[in-house]
Amino acid sequence: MIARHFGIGLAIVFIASYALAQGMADKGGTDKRRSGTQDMGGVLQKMQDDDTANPGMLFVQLGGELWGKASGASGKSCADCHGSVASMKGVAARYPAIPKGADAPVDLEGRIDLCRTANQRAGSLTSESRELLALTAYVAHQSRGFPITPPDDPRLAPFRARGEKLWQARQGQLNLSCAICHDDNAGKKLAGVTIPEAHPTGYPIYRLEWQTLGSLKRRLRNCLAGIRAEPYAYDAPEYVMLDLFLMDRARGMMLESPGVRP
Amino acid sequence: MDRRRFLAGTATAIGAIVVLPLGTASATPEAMAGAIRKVVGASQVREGRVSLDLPPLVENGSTVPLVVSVESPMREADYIKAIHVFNEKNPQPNVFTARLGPRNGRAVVGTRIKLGDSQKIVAIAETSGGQFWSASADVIVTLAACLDEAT
Amino acid sequence: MANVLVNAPKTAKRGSIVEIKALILHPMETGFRPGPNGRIIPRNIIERFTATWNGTEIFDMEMSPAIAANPFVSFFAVASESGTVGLRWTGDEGFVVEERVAIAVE
Amino acid sequence: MSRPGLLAAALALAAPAAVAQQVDLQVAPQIVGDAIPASLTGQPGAAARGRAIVANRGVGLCLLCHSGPIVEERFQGDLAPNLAGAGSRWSEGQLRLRIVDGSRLNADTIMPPYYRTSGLRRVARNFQGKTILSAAQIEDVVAYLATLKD
Repeated sequence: MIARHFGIGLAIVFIASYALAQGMADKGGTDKRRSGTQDMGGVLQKMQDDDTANPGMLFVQLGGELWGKASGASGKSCADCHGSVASMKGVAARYPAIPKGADAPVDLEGRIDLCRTANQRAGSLTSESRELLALTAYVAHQSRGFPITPPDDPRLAPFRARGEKLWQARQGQLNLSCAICHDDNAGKKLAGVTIPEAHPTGYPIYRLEWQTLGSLKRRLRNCLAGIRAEPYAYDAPEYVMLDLFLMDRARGMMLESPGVRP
Repeated sequence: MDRRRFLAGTATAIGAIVVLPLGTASATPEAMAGAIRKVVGASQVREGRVSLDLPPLVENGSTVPLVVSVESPMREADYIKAIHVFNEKNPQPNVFTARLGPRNGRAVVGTRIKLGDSQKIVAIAETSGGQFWSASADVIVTLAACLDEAT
Repeated sequence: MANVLVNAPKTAKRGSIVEIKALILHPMETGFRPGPNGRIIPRNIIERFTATWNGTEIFDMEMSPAIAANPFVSFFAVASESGTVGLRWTGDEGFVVEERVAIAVE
Repeated sequence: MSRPGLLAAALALAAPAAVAQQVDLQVAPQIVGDAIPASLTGQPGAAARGRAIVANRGVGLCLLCHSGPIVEERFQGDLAPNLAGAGSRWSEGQLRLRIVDGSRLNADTIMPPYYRTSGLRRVARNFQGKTILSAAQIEDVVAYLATLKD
């Protein structure tokens, strides 16, 4: 019974803190946006919130090990330059962003890989590899509870605008756009599954359907396959543009990484 | 969106295990009854003392939390020595068997299971005195386990 | 690259009952699923999870392919004496992982 | 509202690219008003086969968005009108056009075009040049929906 009470207590604390956080983000009290978490059953919400039950935390832990491990020709680890991972607080809430000296935005995975190739002088990590997901989860976890705050960089505007166009564009054999489902029909049932508003609050997410952790890119590819559209190449800039648009659309909402989703 | 195709794939896979020396081709209510009989032998199984905590409706069958709790003093003279869980529609009827004793203090086991479809789950507890108690629960699965989408 | 998350109290009152929760990274491949090439992906599961308290076995669980990927197990134990809780997962393809946590009993 | 020649021309243009449904694409549906009165195959469809197509989420896809009087299929969608009574609301010809290409009646419809291969963007490689359903399948679905009277 102690455990059960503890669990209920945790859930109450979570719901309360969540409501508080959302309330703070919503100064006018009119924000009706819903994180995917709010569309899940209580069981999955509890799984996400309990760090000893959230399977995404296995990857966060693994990311912690990698953080301290020297890699590449530099012989340095992430920790050698950045110190404690606490230095990463709030970072995930600001990505995608344009790195110094570059002229196009990268997502958080891209930024980590850039650090790896340019600074550690190590090999690039493959999309969806355990290492890249683990490091991303470790960094993103530091921003849990932070409001999404896209940077005020005017250079991002055209990329974000292209992301919005992609979001609105019909494609695939089924001739559907992201917006048709996730803007116009969110909250309704697609074959019994509630269509979420698609806010990128929990990435990387532990998706039960995947039975592992995955990135927003993987999630976008799933939707593209669903409407029978050709997925963009793994290194395509379209994913970053969509990410930029979605993060702006979710501005002020709280990060929950690592999220659990059905 | 093309989940049925994968379901069909799963069905083929279930068919394929007929050639494996596993004894059961796929779990059915009958196969589950057979698996339970193997555990309990000729003993009577009574309903009660066991509570099986599963969400009645799950969004995805790949990871379904389950807790079995059994009323027991968990003392040398009287304890739960095993908890068995069965299902009727996965490829095989056995889910897990946990062995416990007085050192546990409490006859409670939690884990997460896969459900290939909406189905009935049965938990059976075996007491140190050789009695069997059971509980069952029906779970509706919106999305079955073992599916995948092209990624 | 085994990865385990164990949750157990660091201290406990003598005679109290504590909960131990453990998560381990493992695909729990059922052996019933076809892969991208249409062939069945070979079974690769954890078959057994065992817990000891100062070397004495206190809990054991036989797993099947129906246990979800990245298995989670929770159980209880009487905090009888200070010591080490040993957790051990064994399975297909020679999988063996051991983890220890210390619990101080006051 | 109806531009029958355009759809026919579009389908004819798309035909050479098609493989699986090539035969179907030689069919040029004739739109009259808000309907395609004639069967795409020249034959009536079979309602029982149509029901199976509607019920199959990987083939007809219908129950992903619509609910319908198919009791054995749980978890039906609610994005789109219930299929019950479709046969009272629409004639066979009206149903046929709504399935073939509902955008001919409402450019903003979310109903996918089941019998069109032109004007689609970024179609996945394995579906390129193919229609969602064949002409014969559409006739079966039309025959089934026509039986759904209130």
